[in-house]
Amino acid sequence: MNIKIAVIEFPASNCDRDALHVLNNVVNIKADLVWHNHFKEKDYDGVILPGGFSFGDYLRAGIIAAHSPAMDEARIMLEDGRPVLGICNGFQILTEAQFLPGALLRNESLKFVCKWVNLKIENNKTAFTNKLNKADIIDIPIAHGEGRYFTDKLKELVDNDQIVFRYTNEKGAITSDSNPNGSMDNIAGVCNLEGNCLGLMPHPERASESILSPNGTTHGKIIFDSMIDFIKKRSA
Amino acid sequence: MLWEVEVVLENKKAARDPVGETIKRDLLAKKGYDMVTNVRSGQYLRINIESNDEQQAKQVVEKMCNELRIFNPVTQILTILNVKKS
Amino acid sequence: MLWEVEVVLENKKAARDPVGETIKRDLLAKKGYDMVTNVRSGQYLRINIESNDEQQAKQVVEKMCNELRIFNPVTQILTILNVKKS
Amino acid sequence: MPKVNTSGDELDVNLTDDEIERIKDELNRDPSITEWGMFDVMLSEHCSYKSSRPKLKLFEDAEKNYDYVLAGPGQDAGVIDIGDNYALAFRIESHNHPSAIEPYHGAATGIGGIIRDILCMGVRPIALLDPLRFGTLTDNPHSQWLFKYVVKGIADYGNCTGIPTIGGEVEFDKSFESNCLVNVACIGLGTIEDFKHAPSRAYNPRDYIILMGGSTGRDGIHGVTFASRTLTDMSEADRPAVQIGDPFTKKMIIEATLEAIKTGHVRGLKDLGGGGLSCALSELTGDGGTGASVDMGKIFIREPGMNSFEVMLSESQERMAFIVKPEGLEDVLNVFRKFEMAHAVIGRTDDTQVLKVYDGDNLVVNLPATALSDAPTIPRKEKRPDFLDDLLAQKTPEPSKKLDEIIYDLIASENICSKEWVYRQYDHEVGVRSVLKCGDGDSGILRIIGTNKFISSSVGTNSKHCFLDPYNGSKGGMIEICGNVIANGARPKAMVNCCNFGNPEAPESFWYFAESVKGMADFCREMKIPIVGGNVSFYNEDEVTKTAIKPTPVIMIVGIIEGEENIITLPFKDVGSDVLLIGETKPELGGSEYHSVIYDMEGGTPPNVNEKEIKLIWDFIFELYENNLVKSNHDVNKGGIIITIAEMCFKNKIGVKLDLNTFKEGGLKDDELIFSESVGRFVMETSKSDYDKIMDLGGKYKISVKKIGTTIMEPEIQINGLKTSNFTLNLKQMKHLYDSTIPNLMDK
Ligand SMILES: Nc1ncnc2c1ncn2[C@@H]1O[C@H](COP(=O)(O)OP(=O)(O)O)[C@@H](O)[C@H]1O
Ligand SMILES: [Mg+2]
Repeated sequence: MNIKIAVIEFPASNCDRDALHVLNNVVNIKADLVWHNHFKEKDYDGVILPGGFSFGDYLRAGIIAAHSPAMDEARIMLEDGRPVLGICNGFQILTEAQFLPGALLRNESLKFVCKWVNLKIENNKTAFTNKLNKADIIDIPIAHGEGRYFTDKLKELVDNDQIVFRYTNEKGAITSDSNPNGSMDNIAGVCNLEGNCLGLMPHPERASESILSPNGTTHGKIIFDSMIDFIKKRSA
Repeated sequence: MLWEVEVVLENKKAARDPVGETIKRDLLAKKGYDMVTNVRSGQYLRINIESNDEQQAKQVVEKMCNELRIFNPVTQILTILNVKKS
Repeated sequence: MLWEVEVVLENKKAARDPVGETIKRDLLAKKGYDMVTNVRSGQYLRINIESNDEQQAKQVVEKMCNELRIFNPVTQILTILNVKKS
Repeated sequence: MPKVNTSGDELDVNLTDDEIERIKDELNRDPSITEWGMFDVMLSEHCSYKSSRPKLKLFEDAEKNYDYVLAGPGQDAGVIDIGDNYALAFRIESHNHPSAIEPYHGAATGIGGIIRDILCMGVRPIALLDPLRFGTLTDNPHSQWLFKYVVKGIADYGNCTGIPTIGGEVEFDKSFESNCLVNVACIGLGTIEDFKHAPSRAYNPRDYIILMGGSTGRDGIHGVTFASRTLTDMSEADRPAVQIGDPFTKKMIIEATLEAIKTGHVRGLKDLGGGGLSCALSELTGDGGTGASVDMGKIFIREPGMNSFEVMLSESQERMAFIVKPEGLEDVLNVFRKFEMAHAVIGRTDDTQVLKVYDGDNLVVNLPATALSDAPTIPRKEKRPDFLDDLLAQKTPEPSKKLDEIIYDLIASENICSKEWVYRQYDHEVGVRSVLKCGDGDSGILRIIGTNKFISSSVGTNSKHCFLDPYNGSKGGMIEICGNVIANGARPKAMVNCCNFGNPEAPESFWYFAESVKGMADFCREMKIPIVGGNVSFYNEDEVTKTAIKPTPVIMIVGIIEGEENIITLPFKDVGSDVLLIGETKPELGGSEYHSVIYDMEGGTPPNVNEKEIKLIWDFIFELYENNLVKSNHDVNKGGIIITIAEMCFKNKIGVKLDLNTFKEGGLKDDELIFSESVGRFVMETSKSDYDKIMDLGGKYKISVKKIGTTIMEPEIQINGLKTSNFTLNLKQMKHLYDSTIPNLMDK
């Protein structure tokens, strides 16, 4: 089958080309860069909302992009079960557009932080983690100033198994030292009830080629591979 | 008629306020500002709006803030501080 | 006595305010709120302060914002919106 | 300040009487007030390089002498051909004065400016670097404030525009206390065609001139004081002295510009920086041999009632001027429409060689296009400062503490400690090109996606050495920055520089500048490194004491590495390896961190440079590389060899057993051996089994290659063979000190 993924370019998205590169050249899947006003869901099997500073992150990260017509299209995909992935700014857009619960607040340190962290897989049943094992620890970088996850419905999230990733130390322990931004319960990524929509602050597209990783790992690629696998199984 | 509506968005208590906390901590670190007992921060917007009367100006701003999620109800509260002729 | 001082820091009038401009152009105008003629953004602070009188409360807050470089008079203006008993 | 009068308006101008007379003579009339303003800006030091140009002539003509140089000095950025049809553009610039008053917006708009310069060359900006200088941080809230907000300004702007900051440096020294130095550099990558598509000239008559981006406001016309009836009621507070950066608009300008160039209809491109429209229009037409006619009414302005003077001189941020073929106008406008970027066709080029600006029916500017771009130079006096002899004669006191305590003090000192606090705030990975990231090596390394080619770049200098000896100090800076790319496996390919000095009218300051330029020029000629661009920032001095900053010629080097396997990194890889010191250690403690941190002294004998030796060392290293004989490599600079070695130990927690017996015969004292900052040295990790081969090669090149130790499992540096006592340093403690200094000063 001919799988085709859309990577949406909002004004001042800036990890759009990075995601596109990984899909086209590393995962070897056809992907298009689509200007947010031009996006039509019917042409695509999945959509990625990339990292960046859509509309400068003015007012609040992700809020203005959440009102883009691209999100109406994405909602159709969400509802019919196609995969919707939000990375960093994409995650912020997904919470502001209420595809996902919670909100992303300014880092506790008040500083932007760019570094490699460890994530623990809390839920491997989503469209984006099905090739990972529960409790796996992966290497991946973060780069954000507003990544502090907050929700007033933590219990619900836990009960519904919507927490997908948590920040941990190298050994997999959830500690406050390994929490880079003050996120509630070290949460780094959450999904919707159906598991076809994921938002995460870390950047899998920066962790998909060994040359870019301090430890030579390619853990980020597994997230894209899982997404492709999910699409294949869905249409089978 | 042109009206000026002043709006403040601030974090709910549970979402914390690192900006206010940091200013307060920096203050305490310096001598002489221990009379400050609390600092809260927020985002301020001054909106100029064409409207027939004050009441309507306020209502439109309120509606707009709700509808467009100018404030995020999960984490923030919105206060209209002032409405005056512009 | 405890006072509550509300302060707004914003870019000088003649300076740009990309945040306000973007909210107006890319959000409000596109969603049909074209009766909004202008948006300016700023930082809001609510400071609780122990002081003998209103005047002193105000002065201390001004001094503190300057001294701690919470605002830079080269680019910003500071407005005290309100002083009231807390 | 002289005043000029025109039809009732009066203007204070920063022009000399000679300049005023010359202008009137050439025009054969009194310029209009707007024209005076334009001359004032264009003849300023900042735009005209009137003091510096005679000296900069020492830099050879890189475009002529090196076939891979596509654009040399005088262009918005240097551009080199790096093979496989790729053009690499890079440039460095200062934003010192604005940052000293408003660190956040000053630094942010500095980044904005340097991005525009690169974009002007038609290529995509792919990396930033930021050499910074402040007063010392300890007990100094003002320096801390400047440092905090400069870093935040760079972070917020660079991060939002999606350009990774891949390197930089930070130096703290009292002389920068009120005049911090904020230099910013940018690298751009494109194809040779991309570059050729967009010269910053308007060569053809009848092309359209389009202004795109932010609106034009009253910001940034503070350099000239305007006193006229139209503006007198406006108070100072109404005129912001510093501009507000808007990285969102900048990011959109980048994308819209690159897409517009792809249409093939853009014939010229120029950013609006210092001097605003005046500068852009006169350079486009003056250098392109054309003229233009511009309708001021078409320019989208931010504030009502702006007059032509204000419009022509506004330095509002985030604007670009395009020269577009008549038949391509709609295609280009459609690109701007897609990105919802404000734009206007403001005029057309012609063959009159005259620049005309109309305000309604009034012709407010009517100048020969070259009148503004050809400024005369002013010869400046030079004098070596009298205080230098005393400084150079200073002697190192007897060590007041034990050597190990001194080393711990040094590693925790502001200039040597880790700068992680800075680069954690920068997105240094966006673009998925960053192979060697901030803090992981001597240079930043970017891959060129789709090839097996890598770009290595580093920036910096040593102002303490330059203060004592600007000629050798500037060469030393070249050696250090070249050393950073060489340590990572790249041959230095080209250089740009940013000269930060005091008042050029003061003969001592100008002497520093002249010596420094000479040092860089001589070194580059000798080592065959083309100088492809530069920037000069004068008048960096303390407003109160009128003392100049330490002379600071900041150097930026780019190098190319062919093949991933040829990237060399700094951390020790294995236990049981040889540790070699390449290059000779001399008793050169003048201007060292050791002197400054331990004795609070600035003098002594600074490093001298022997180009012949440096050249042999470089050739030796590349021969080692070709034979795969190097496991790790790190150049020696601030703090001397132990600091270098400690930095190599940290990442993999590998220790070293040093045996410095080979130095016993020489005349070096222990502190000279350990803390000397003699230039051109490297510490390398090599295999025991390759020892003989390497020593033979060293003999062939007749350079000093000494085995000084062995890597060990224990996390410590054991130092044996000193003249005084031996001792052991604990790596964990060193690392803790190295890491905590800046966070303790800034976050506690
Ligand atoms: N201002 C800065 N911005 C980004 N990176 C920086 C900055 N200052 C230092 N670094 C990084 O920290 C590392 C060490 O810097 P430095 O000690 O100046 O290196 P070196 O001694 O090898 O020249 C380098 O990777 C450098 O790029
Ligand atoms: Mg180095």
